[in-house]
Amino acid sequence: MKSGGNLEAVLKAGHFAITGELGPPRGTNVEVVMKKAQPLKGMVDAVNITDNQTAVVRMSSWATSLLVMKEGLEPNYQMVCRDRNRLAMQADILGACAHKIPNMLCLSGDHQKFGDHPKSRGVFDIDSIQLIAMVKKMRDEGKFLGGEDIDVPPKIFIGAAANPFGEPLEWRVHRLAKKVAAGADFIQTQCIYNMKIFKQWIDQANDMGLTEKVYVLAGVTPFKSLGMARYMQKNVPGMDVPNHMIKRLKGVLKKQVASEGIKIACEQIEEFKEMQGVAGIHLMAIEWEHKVPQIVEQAKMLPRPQVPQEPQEPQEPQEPQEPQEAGE
Amino acid sequence: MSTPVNRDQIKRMLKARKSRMKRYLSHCMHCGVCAESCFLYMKNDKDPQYLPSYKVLNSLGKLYKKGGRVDRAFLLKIKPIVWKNCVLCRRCYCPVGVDVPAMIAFARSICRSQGVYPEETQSWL
Amino acid sequence: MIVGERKPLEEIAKMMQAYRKVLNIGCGGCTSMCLAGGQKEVSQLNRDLENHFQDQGGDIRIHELTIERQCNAEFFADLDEIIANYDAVLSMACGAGVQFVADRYPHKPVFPSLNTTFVGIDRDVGWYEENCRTCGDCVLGDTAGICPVTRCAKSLFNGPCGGTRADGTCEVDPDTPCAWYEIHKRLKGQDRLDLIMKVRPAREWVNQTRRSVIQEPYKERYTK
Amino acid sequence: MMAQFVLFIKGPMVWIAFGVFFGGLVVQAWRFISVTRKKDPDYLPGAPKKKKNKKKKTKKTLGKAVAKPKRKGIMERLQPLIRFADKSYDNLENSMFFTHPVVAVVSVIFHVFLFVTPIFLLAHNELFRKAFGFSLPGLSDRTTDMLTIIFLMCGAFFLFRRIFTKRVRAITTLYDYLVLLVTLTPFITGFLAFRQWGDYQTVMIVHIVSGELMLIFIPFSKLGHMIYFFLYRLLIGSEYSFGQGKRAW
Repeated sequence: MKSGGNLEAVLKAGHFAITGELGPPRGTNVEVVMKKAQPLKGMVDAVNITDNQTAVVRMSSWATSLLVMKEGLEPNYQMVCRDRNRLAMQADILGACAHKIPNMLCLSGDHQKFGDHPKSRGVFDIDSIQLIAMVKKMRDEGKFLGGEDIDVPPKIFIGAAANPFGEPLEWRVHRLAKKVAAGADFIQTQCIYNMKIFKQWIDQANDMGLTEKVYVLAGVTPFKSLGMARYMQKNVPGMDVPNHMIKRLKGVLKKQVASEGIKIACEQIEEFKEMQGVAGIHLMAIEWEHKVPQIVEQAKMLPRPQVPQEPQEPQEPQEPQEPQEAGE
Repeated sequence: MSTPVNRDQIKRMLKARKSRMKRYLSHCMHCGVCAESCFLYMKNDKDPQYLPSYKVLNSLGKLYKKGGRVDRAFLLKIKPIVWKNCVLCRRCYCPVGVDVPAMIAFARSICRSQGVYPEETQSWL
Repeated sequence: MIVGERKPLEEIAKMMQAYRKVLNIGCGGCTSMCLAGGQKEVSQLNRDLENHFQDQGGDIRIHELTIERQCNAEFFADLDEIIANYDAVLSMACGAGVQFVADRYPHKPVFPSLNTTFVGIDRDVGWYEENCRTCGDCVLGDTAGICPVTRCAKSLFNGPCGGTRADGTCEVDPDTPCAWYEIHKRLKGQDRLDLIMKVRPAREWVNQTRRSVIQEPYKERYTK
Repeated sequence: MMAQFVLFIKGPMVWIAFGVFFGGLVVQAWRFISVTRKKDPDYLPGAPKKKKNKKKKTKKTLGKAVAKPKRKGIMERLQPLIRFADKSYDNLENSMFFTHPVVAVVSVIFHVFLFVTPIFLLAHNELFRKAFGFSLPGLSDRTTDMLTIIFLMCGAFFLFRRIFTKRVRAITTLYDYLVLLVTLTPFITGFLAFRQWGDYQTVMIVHIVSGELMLIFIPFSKLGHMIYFFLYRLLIGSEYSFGQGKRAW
């Protein structure tokens, strides 16, 4: 085991994993975190804690991760390259691991111009792939990026993001390969709507043997409304929303759009389950955390598997275990 | 320096740009209006040597007039004109649109092709 | 002026080894002025490369051409005529010039032979110093004409850090004067210390994405 | 013999002169176009043309600077000119009118009168009416006489400038005096002919011949700036162009 975390155990055991997402509050309001975490409990194997998502200042990802862990959820600590240099990154990684945060997602980060401090100085000391390599070096070689030894290296399950839809399309799978080569253990993809292109991408990844080396979690975001679908189609770079999905949402009564969105997501999940090379899904129910139980239920992904943990260190506190009884 | 210049090469170069450069030369009214637009002219006490039209007429103009039949001494003579007296800032104003910097740049190319160019930093400044 | 330095010969040779006919383009602008990429340096580099490949064994022909400036299409005519004869292009311009050459000839591999180092001044012949990082929001008016972004190792905006040495040099490099020590000294001499007594708030960094400038009288011509 | 020559210069030669004049202007305009080129929207004139997919047309090289190759209406095209006039006072401070007010004013008068005087001269218009059956409105003899005198004074000014101004003398050649002579002779002789000074017949012959020579001379000499000036100002992209500057050298 690389981290001793639940997500790793679930994936390693060959179960179809599910991860959720939780955005930290814009303030010190712990209640909000608890409220968002509550419905995710027992529904997901780990939950991504975003790091100043869309370059808007929020509670730091590691701090929110600790709060979520107290609630009994396993966090997936996100780190972007925009806000800190390699010193701060390594320091935060050590801190996170000291608190037994088992997973980490390495990202470049949205540009600061999109956020609430557009004229801040972007750090981008290293990029996401260099970050992955750095974490791997810390974990596997026990060395800092600068080459010095680490006194008790961190244990972490390294995640990375992938977008199969950005141009140049043909190069996207090679970028995945680079992330795998750098040391990623699992991949969470951008929200997938265009199943055809995703299929091509995952097939390429299968052919290149990438999916044997890395767990790919397919990104799923249910449409909350027609407006959201249209916005994503037009305004979100690297997002590919096919017209037939928009048509399908248009075809139902306004009241039923949300449930139709969930239905679409569940159909997608069914497809992903059958798809070779897909190890699970990453469910990004943006500001819709309370709907997660319904979606997971409807997608027939309950109950979540209980994988016995390999014993780590004796003083290890109770890892966020699923409250559910019995395996599959 | 006494190495002979490659006149054929100079002639070839002159010929290649002839249509444009000849037009410029033939349309320069020798009116002197370009003077004030040249900061070097202004800063050097309005010395006519720094007049943009003076610079082209006495470098590229002479090259064309002589049909490329020039020697190294000639190129060395125009060297300070095209390098020291002009910095190619491209701000010169010509009422009839003669592109002075293009001509100076071309004269520089010709000099360069014969190994005539400033080598010491001092000569730039 | 933009100041550059030649890359190590091995690095340049490594970039060139896949090519047979190479054109090394010098720039008559800034890199000539800083003695890094003018006609003389082009000849020198070509000689060095030829010697290198002679020793290493390699069939390469490197020609040279210096144009007045590689950052302005106006001066590319000579190059346009002969570019087709070459497999690859080596440019001795600054990074801007190299990119302009590469943009102009998208089908030719273009390589830099300089490291573009900084925007600076001539300290003496062959000796240059960085004076500007083109941050795009100049504060020199408040800092006695001494740039804290460039000349303070930490780019501090509100005075020196605690590390200034007794002789007024920077903690990072004992040969570099502390920018804020100098700013203080100069402003004190001018009796303008009030300029740096107020807290300067966090600045707006504008050099985060590629910038382009259209001078005011040309706004109408290029934008709408 | 002499009579035949006079007949020739009064008849066919006029037509030849005008033919050469207008034909030459067209040729010069064409040559101007041929030595200039359209500015590439990407400002990469030497780059091989890519097949452009209209939909995916990206504005890369200059960022926003290359956006909008929008077609403009005539009023929009004239905008720069109008604005130029609006702001002309600011512009003037840096222009010839402030740096060299005398040269600027004399140049304007010289060039305007160079056209106005012969075109609106009554005697010329009489000839014009004989040839085409209609004529332009003519100025009175007194007026044209005044214009001629002023014009000649301007010419004298240029001559003195050539001789006595250091920087102009530095670039003056014999050719410049010749050009000035060619320009001034028809006016001098016309002036003499009007006063009936000297031998009228000779003066008239010189007047006609020099006028015809000038017409022939214009397109193929420095005087070609007559058309060049406008082509340059309206077409070439430069700091001083009046138009959009869609062409480059």
